[in-house]
Amino acid sequence: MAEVTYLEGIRQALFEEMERDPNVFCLGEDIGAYGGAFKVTEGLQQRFGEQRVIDTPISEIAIVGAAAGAAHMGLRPVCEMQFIDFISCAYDMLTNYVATARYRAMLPCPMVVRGPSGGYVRGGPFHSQNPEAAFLHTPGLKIVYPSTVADAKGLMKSAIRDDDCVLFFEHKYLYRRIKEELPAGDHVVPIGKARLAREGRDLSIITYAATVWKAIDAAEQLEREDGLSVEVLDLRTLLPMDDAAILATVRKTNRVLIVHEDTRTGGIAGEITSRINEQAFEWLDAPVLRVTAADVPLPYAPSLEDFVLPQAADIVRAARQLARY
Amino acid sequence: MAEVTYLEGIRQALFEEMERDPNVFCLGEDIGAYGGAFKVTEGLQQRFGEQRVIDTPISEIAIVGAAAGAAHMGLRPVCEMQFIDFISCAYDMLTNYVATARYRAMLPCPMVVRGPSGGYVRGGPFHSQNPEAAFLHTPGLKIVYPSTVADAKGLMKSAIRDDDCVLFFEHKYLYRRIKEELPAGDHVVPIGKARLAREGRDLSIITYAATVWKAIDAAEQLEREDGLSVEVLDLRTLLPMDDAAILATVRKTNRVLIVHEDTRTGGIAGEITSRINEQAFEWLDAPVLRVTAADVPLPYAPSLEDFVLPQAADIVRAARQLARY
Amino acid sequence: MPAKRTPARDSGGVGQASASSQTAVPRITPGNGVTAGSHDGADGSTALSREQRLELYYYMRLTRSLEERLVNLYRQTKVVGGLFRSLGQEADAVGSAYALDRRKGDILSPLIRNLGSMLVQGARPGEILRQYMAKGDSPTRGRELNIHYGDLVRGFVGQISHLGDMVPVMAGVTLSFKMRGEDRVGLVYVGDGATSTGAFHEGLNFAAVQRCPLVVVVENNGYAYSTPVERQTAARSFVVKAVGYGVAGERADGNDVVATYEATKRAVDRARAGGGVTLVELVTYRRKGHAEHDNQSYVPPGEIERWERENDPLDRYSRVLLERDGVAATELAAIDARVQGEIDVATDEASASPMPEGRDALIGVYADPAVAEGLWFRSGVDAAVTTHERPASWGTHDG
Amino acid sequence: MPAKRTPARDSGGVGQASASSQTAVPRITPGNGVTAGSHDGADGSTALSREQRLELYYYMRLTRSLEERLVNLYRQTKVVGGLFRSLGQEADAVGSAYALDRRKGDILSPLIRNLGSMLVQGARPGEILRQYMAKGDSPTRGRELNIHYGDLVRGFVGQISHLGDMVPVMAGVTLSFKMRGEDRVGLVYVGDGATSTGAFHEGLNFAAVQRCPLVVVVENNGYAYSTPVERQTAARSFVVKAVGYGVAGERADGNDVVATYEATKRAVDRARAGGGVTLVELVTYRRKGHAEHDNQSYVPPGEIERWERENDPLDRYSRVLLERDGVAATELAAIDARVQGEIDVATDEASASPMPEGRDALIGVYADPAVAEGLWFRSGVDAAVTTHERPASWGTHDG
Ligand SMILES: Cc1ncc(C[n+]2csc(CCOP(=O)(O)OP(=O)(O)O)c2C)c(N)n1
Ligand SMILES: Cc1ncc(C[n+]2csc(CCOP(=O)(O)OP(=O)(O)O)c2C)c(N)n1
Ligand SMILES: [Mg+2]
Ligand SMILES: [Mg+2]
Repeated sequence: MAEVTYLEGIRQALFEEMERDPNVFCLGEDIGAYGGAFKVTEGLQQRFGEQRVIDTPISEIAIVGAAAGAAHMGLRPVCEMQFIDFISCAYDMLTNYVATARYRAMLPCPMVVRGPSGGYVRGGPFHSQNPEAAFLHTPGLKIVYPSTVADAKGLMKSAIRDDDCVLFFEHKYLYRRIKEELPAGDHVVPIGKARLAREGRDLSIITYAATVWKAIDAAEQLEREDGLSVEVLDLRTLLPMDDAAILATVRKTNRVLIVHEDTRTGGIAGEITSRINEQAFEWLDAPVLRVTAADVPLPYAPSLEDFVLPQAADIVRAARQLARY
Repeated sequence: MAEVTYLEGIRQALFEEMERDPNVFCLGEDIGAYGGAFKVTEGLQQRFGEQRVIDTPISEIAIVGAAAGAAHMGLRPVCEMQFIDFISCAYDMLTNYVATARYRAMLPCPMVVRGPSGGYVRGGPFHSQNPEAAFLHTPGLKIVYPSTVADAKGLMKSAIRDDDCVLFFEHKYLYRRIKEELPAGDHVVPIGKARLAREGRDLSIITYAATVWKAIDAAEQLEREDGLSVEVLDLRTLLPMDDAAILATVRKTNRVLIVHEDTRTGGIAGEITSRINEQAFEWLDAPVLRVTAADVPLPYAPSLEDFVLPQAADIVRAARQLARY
Repeated sequence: MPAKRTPARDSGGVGQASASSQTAVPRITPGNGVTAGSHDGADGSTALSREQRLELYYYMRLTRSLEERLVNLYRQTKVVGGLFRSLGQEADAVGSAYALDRRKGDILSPLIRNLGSMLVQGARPGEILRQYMAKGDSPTRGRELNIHYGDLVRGFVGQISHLGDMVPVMAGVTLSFKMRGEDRVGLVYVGDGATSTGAFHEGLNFAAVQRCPLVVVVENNGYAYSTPVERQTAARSFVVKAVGYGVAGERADGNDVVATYEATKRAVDRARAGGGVTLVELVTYRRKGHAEHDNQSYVPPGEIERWERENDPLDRYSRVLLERDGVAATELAAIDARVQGEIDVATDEASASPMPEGRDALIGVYADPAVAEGLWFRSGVDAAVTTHERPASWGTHDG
Repeated sequence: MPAKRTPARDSGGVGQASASSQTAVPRITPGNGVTAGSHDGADGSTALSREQRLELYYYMRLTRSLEERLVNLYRQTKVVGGLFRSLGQEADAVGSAYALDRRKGDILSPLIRNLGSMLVQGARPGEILRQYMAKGDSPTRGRELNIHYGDLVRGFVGQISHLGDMVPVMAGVTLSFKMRGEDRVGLVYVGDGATSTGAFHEGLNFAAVQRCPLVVVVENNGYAYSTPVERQTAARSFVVKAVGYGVAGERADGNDVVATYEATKRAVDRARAGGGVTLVELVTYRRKGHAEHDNQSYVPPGEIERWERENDPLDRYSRVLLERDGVAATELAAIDARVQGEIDVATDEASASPMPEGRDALIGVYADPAVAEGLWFRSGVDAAVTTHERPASWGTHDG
């Protein structure tokens, strides 16, 4: 089988799920004839028609709200945010209406909100955001952020089949930069399970999305230059978090570095650190450390963006400190 | 001097700052003739007129956005959210426009967004929220959440004088339940400094807002029944966080319990735990634990609300476990 | 039924609106222009049968009496949270909902003052009382307050507090009708105040472009909490907003149950026929405060009393039934008695209902896992913390 | 200047709008109704002096030539991010901004296609080039992209990407003018697409109720990215939305710089005179894709070419100047040459500018502390981690 990109993996999942289930439909800005700003939905409207691939007005509140209403009626909407940065406009609708629907009103709300996320692409402060921390705090939502082609496809299929609302963040830096051969057939990856991206003994890096690749680069360098055996755990699903996988790696290496591209304060690393503290404190031989973006809006200039975002060299450096601790 | 309520402390601060600085003005829903849903702005419009105490349409985006525009021009707007739950509607405006203004455009944005927050009042899922975790993650914002009358007044005065945007959360359970004599004169409490609410040697409880009082109740019970000496640190400002005060209490007692009323996953406790890990790991004799709300939308029925929210008994129980560790 | 159109759909009328578009909405007074131009059944042209007209009376009476019962329970502190009245607005709620066809599966989304609309769609008094009393067997099991609940089978969707949010949601509900070619219509209520929200705008615009079978009813009751309409919008009415969305508009006297019914029915018929969205403005008046605790100090003196005296929807409708439709006073009295009986039974049942169990709060956030992560600090972690060895798991999340 | 009013403010006109409010906006074609009814200076009644008319030409030419230079730089990969063109919209941007009075302190908020508006307000070509090239001495020091920057002294506020957000912000800017009794006016641009956002609605409604001295210009260029106007709104034009907000409306041919100027000037004068908000619709056409990478496959064949051939704003305006205003071709050529010279100088300077230093990214999130918390893992924590004692502070945050 031919190798396909991360973007193509997502596109295949949308195609296959729309073929499989007539209740699945897509809505968003410019996703129809144009195929979306990044062409993730290219060809969908030709195949499934304007009724099932809907170009909407520029209205994130309405896109998410209408998806919720349609989901109540048994449809399975997949919303595109043109850039995930614009999900902030639908923050109320997602956190107050969608996330609580089942709990407060026994209303099912099976829907996906997806969009290009993340930096390293010179997108500036409003086209590079990582919105996971804004939603980790909302019971009722699920959050997925894949790092591989297989996961992008397999998790998208799970997200569409899930009976609750799944926020599906796609890393735009990975869209066309990684390629994989995909397993044949109905390739589904379960939500809620982390993936051991690299096995190791001396130290664990817990991460997700684009920084998985930075972590792997760093791990290889550490192996080469320091003889360190570094494990890399790719969370894949951020909510619900895979405590079992986190604890397993902590118990194995006793040293944990959390890496995320998102800003530091209030980022997801805090939650992971708390869970490790509560459930595996005695297994720690060193403090849980984090490598993250600096606490600033992400600037546009390459020199600034590179400085603000975590790089493989930062991971190497922090890992060395941790190993020496 | 007579004792005044928490609510009255805030009202005094608004009055005094509006007297002091003609650039200060208030805007929000029903804050004028009616004096606000909780009467925090009662009498303000009579005193300062309709131009400086503006009743707005039901438009949280516009309230916050207009405040930002006015702030650029040198005014100092104080926005009321009728209930802080509605701040979610202005999430985009706050996190993308307001928080980044200085950084990306060198635009000053001195403004306050305030409103009644928190539970324990049978308000149900949409009139009881604690929104701090949603904003902790946004560089450019400051977050204040006082627990005493003196702090409510003194921090509001600082917030209005601050040159950046301050989110000022008022706990509605405390509005009329606590009373204090206030220091005379221009009582100002600096943003960014925690307050030692109770000294202790054996164990530290780090908390803020209404749960400060639950923590103090618990501490007294623990002293009485277990002879434990419990320190209570009231953060007061959540962003920027007072690392020095947090580290000081960790180094003193070596055992930390973080208590917040907000839900658990993605709550502020995670960030505090990370900071302690990074900066005082060796000082810990036990894992950092948290007592928080359960991960559900806050239900309405008293039995349900009481079960979901952290109570003094929960703190006592967790503290005993921690002390025994 | 006459094809009579309200000024909103009449180009001359809206032209006038435009000419005076810089003028604020006139203060509503009982019997102002709107009332004058409305139906009182005077022309006898309504297509409603005698039974239907009595049914309208029944629902209006049920709404009022049920709220009066709630006031009693509130004073006895049996209502847990706030109490919201629709006194004086019963006609608008009942008449508009009555225009839907429940057998066809029409769905509405009510607001806090649409108790009457929900009763028309099949909500039961006992449910309402249980909700207000936060009972464990209430429709939301004590999770949500007052009339915040729904039932898709009967045809209503539970609101959330955030105003305007139900407009996009109902755009989606009716989009599903359109996508599936179903013969169903949706109706969503918004207050005069809620028209200022971004959600209202985005939802209405979305539905208009998609030509969803949706009726958007603006209940103009003069106030949003304490804020009068002229501080909410600079437009002279709400129905003129229809033009900006390219949708049809209707305006009716919301205190005239038949006029309300007819205007909404035209909108519903239009939606069902594929004509897309209609914005219906119903002009009424909120005689009570925003909630029971509101003392209405901001209302000009005499205003409430005038509406009560001259424009009470139940009084007006009773007169129409008695004086024109040949209904006997004893018939109305019988309905009143039936309503009281139903409410008494409902009150007894609701009072006897149990409060929910605290632990039930953890169930049902997700379909899977069905149970929310618990509160570890209320469960047995003691064993773990007494040992300083590396425990298999320190603390558990199983609540 | 004639007190001529566009259909929007004329009750008959909007009446018509209402009657056909269910009809979608007709596809824009060059020379359709709008153009026909507009000024071309033909009646000679404009109050603009000869110098001013030439200045308009200068700004339009500067806009176009500067963007052409940016295209070159983009192809040389010297532009870091995307490139956004206003080709064909120069008249709308320049003419509307020209209606403001910079000496009075008027302020505008531009969009991505309002390079021309910013130049009128005093933005300098070198700044624009530095911004696009992410230079360290650009107005935002490399932090924000393209023309996202502002200067309150010169009179423009930097936009953010989130569409619609600048409307509430400009409502606040102009609220401050009103509160302080200043003789200033604000102007905010929104695209046809951005009118669908909640922020647009809330901001416009807020400004309308407060009677802020604000002009809201809807630049209807036929598309929002790939989405044509008829999928954005069901209304037949954007100016009809004025009615629903109770504000004045103006509609003009956005490819006619003088007509654009005049319509906006009426709105500005109204705002300055205390008449509150005007919604101005300028009808134009986006000849390039949303950004340079967009291949415009969604545009009907021939549409772009027709606009280019028949309705290029610079061509049209050149003809007016040459054929009616008695301007000599050499005068225009001299302006063109001056523009080229300015752009050449600016290009040299901008190219020579340094890129920003990475560490500068940490400065200026707050007024106090002025420096953001740093990246501890890039600083000297090594000492701390080599000891297993309790260190005074493990790791530091001082970057
Ligand atoms: C987004 C949002 N902002 C503020 C509120 C607080 N609030 C609740 S009801 C209300 C007034 C509503 O007025 P209106 O829409 O006219 O409805 P009415 O009560 O008159 O039926 C307000 C401001 C809210 N629920 N939602
Ligand atoms: C809230 C929001 N949603 C989506 C986008 C992505 N986006 C950027 S420009 C654009 C199209 C804008 O169209 P229009 O408002 O007509 O302006 P034009 O580009 O035609 O000048 C879109 C959808 C955005 N910037 N903001
Ligand atoms: Mg109202
Ligand atoms: Mg456009």
